[in-house]
Amino acid sequence: MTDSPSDRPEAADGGTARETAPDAGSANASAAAEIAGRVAEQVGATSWSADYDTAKVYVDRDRWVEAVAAARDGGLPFFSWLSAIDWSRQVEVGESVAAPDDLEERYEVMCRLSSVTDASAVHLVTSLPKDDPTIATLVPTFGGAEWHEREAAEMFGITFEGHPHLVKLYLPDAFEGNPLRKSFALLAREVKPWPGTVDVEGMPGATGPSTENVEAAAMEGGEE
Amino acid sequence: MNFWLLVVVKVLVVAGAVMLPGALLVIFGELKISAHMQSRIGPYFAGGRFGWAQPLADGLKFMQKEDLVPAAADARVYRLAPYIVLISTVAIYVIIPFGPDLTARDLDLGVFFLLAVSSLSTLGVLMAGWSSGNKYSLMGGLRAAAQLIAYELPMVLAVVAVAVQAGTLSLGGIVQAQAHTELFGANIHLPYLITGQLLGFLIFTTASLAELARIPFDMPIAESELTMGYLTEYSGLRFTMFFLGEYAGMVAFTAIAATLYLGGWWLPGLSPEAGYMNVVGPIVLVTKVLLLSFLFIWFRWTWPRLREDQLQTLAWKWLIPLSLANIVGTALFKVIM
Amino acid sequence: MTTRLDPTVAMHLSDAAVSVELETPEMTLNIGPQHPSTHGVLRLVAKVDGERVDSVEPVIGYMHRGYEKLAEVRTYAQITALINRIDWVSGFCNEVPFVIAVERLMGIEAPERAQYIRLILAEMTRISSHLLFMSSYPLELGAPTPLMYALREREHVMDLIEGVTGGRFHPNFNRVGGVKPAAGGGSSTKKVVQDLPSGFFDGTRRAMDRVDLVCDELDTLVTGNELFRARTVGVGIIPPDKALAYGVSGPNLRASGVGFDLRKHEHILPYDDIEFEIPVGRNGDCFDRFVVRLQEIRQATRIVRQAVDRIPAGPLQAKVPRILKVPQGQCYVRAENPKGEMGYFVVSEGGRIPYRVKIRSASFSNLSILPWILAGQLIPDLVAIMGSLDFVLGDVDR
Amino acid sequence: MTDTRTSDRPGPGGGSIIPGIFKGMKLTLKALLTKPVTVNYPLERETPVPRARGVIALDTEACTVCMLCARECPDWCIYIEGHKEHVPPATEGGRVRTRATLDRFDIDYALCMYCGICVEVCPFDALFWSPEYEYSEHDISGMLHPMERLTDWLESVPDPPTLETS
Repeated sequence: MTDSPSDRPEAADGGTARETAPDAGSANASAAAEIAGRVAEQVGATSWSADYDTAKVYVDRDRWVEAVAAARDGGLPFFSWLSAIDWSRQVEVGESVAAPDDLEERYEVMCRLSSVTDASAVHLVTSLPKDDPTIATLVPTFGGAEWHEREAAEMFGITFEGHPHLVKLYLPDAFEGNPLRKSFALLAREVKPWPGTVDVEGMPGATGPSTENVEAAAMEGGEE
Repeated sequence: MNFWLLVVVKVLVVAGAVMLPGALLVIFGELKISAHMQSRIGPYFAGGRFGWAQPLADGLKFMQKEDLVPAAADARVYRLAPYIVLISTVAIYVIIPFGPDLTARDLDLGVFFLLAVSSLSTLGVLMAGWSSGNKYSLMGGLRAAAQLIAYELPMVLAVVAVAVQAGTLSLGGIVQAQAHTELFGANIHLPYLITGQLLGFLIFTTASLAELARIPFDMPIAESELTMGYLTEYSGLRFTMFFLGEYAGMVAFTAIAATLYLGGWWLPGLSPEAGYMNVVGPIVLVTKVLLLSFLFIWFRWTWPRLREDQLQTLAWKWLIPLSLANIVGTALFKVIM
Repeated sequence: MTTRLDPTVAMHLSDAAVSVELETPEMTLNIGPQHPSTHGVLRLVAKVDGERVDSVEPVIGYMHRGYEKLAEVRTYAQITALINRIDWVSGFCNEVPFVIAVERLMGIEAPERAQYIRLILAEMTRISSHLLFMSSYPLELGAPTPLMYALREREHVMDLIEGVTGGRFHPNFNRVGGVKPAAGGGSSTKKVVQDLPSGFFDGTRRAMDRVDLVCDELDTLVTGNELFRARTVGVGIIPPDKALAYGVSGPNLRASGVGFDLRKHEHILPYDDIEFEIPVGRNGDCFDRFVVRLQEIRQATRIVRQAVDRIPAGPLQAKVPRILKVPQGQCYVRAENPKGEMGYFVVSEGGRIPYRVKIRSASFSNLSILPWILAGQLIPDLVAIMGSLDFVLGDVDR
Repeated sequence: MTDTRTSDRPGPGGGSIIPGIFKGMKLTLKALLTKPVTVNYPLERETPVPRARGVIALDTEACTVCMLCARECPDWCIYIEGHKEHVPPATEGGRVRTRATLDRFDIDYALCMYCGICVEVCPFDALFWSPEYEYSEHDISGMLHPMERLTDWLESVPDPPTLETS
């Protein structure tokens, strides 16, 4: 069993589906739950969920490659994508997590496989601790994982062990930092102030023509 | 008159009065015809109506541009290459007969001269490609060389058949021979296209398309692959020379094709000896040249290009055997008739 | 005096002279980032031996704009405006899966009329994207005229898209809960409803007829041309298992004989009400990839005609709170973009902006097969194969 | 799902004796003889559709300096400054009302990505799309349209199109 983060349903025996999206496509949702359950059994997963029609199966980091291979052989041969999420309490720019105190800081690496005969598809998810973001590569399993892993490596600083050519994909070679980490500040948002913070109302006591005008107008109004 | 002075005058007349207007006319034709074939208007403003002055304006623009020589280039060879290409093209014009007496020089070995001189441009292209110091240019130059060599052969063999049928190597003589064709004892005064050289004509046109590096055989310059091949680094006046050479070459090759297969300055029904042919002849020849050029332009704007190996296959496996067969056929034909 | 050699020895000697390997050193050829056939700023570092390509290493990222990071600092409405620039030739199709993902997270469903408008505009976008391919691909093979014919008719489709959305390439017309309901009007100085403008249905039918006609023209001019066939048939074959392993999707996958189309499987737009076929190739070569797209245009005109006939009346927008707050959750929605599977994995932590958006773009995966497929090909075939994959650099780099 | 295998289709040249390459030539010849479709731009112009997003026009009278557009703009390309003015009461002894007045309303079209969010979120109908498109500049600083210029665009705002009845 892996660690069980807050947003993940706890699996008692093989897995239970959390209540899904309120009304939209509940038929799909149950289909997603069915797929998630089936794949979880195939790959020997710790738990699974099917919220919002998105089937997710959680596996251990040690069993990552064999789980992906098992899912592929179990009828999901199409490699859709691989990426990661940085779950972090400290967020430099953008939205913070809803309950930072309950959050276990980690990287989630996920890989989406799908069938090409029906709509079934699944996200295989595994967690990496922040201090040791390494995981085995999927390149021997899926040739297409090469670019996706290179992207995840440069964006999150995750090391894919055994990757044949783990160099930067998008970023220049000299680039430092991992842009999609939550600790990476966005320069564009640093150099320019948000226009929304400027208010029309001048602060009391502040100098400047606009404030004076307002006061002058108030005086005139009072006299009349 | 001094011999050398005469040569200079003749070259200037040929280059200034025949080649340049011919090339400009074909360039304009290409611009306008391609545009309308693609539902476009094409040149519109230059010169007032129809954009007739567009080729001139383009030429003037190119002349004003900087003449760049890349640092990695072999400057002397790089500078010389366009002249070689242009001169080899101008030399072809010398032997084209425009009328019974309108030939700069009616050589007895005209056909031989033609084939010798036209392959000179290969040298210029190879020089350009190699000296540019650019990998794309080098590949373009190599492709051009391979292609020109491959197509020189079917072209020579196709022309040999004409020479066999006409019994002369002089271009003027070939026109006269067409005007006096006899088949099976009957006087059938028709061009060789109809009287026996249809296959030869097809081979010759295909080979000249390849020599001119026009679609479907434009691999040496293939823009989407080699970014204009051996022309990549050229700019300004030197690029203009290549450009002009290309179209002058097109006029030259169509004129040769017209002379060899379509009766040149002569038309069925006209007397090849009459004096008025010196006036009518050039008009007839130019019309034939324009019709053939239109055909070339039409091909270019309809077809995609072939691949280098497919081109070689076409040349060595199809055109050369066919042209050999054509010679044998012509020889038999000649004996029988 | 000449020495006479035994004939067999002489033969062996001449054989040996011929079979000496011609040592040609490998040349590194940089194709791109500025090259006519790379559709933008893609660079291929090719090791070539004469005309033969030994290996290719694509270098991407010249167009990387970091959409996934940008999405983390933008509200959902702002992201919609941004993401139609990912694959800029099929802008509308990029918006659809994203807004549907947000709708699912919020538990909203768009009204039927809005869904039909989405479907019509998505198919029109598919037509325009494929027509662009129809134009650029023959150009790469040296035929410049199909370009003009395809673009000529594409113009009519673009005009229709612009008439509805106000944008030709970047419609920004999808809203969470439907399509753009109203915007600043004219001199009336009132917000006006952004429903389909009058004349849209007739104009659409006319445009579809013209598109069908140009498909016939392209069939004659391109697929029927022996030279085109010589360049494409049997060139650049992608076997189905390789295609799946590399995540190649869309027409490229279908050309390899895998008849998988998300329009039939993902019920995010009302495709179930509409009859259409999925063109599938057999060989997975460049020719099949071209023909599959050509046939898809014909199917798309068929879809648009049916959708125009049965579009219901009704509102354009479901009830949506004025300030868009998306409840906590993670949702992945994918749709059949003209280039392949386009998907968004939206992770919300309950605010006005998402916690993370993973963008799965089709061209990225489609292009990742390049090193495998280009090894051992000729340079002209390299151009032919690359063009046949129909990628957009913005969609590769995001 | 119907499986239309593509490679088995005979080409247009397949059924007849004329090779496909010549059929294509017939097509280009036909185009040569028909009228071109080009709109000769500086001489002829197409009328943009009424909804075309060309340039944003501003109605300063309607603007209340609420800053919504500037806040919602994904590119932060709208610069607004304003102050409050106290308007004398309309009737004797009435309340003094305050009114927000614009000092500055600039849109930097070098940054703008023409998404139209500002026009959409404006609660007072002060922003409009005009289909005008000819405002390119030699210098990038010219792309910053000040308030006066934005107001001038107001004239070119067309009436909205009539809607399809279905």
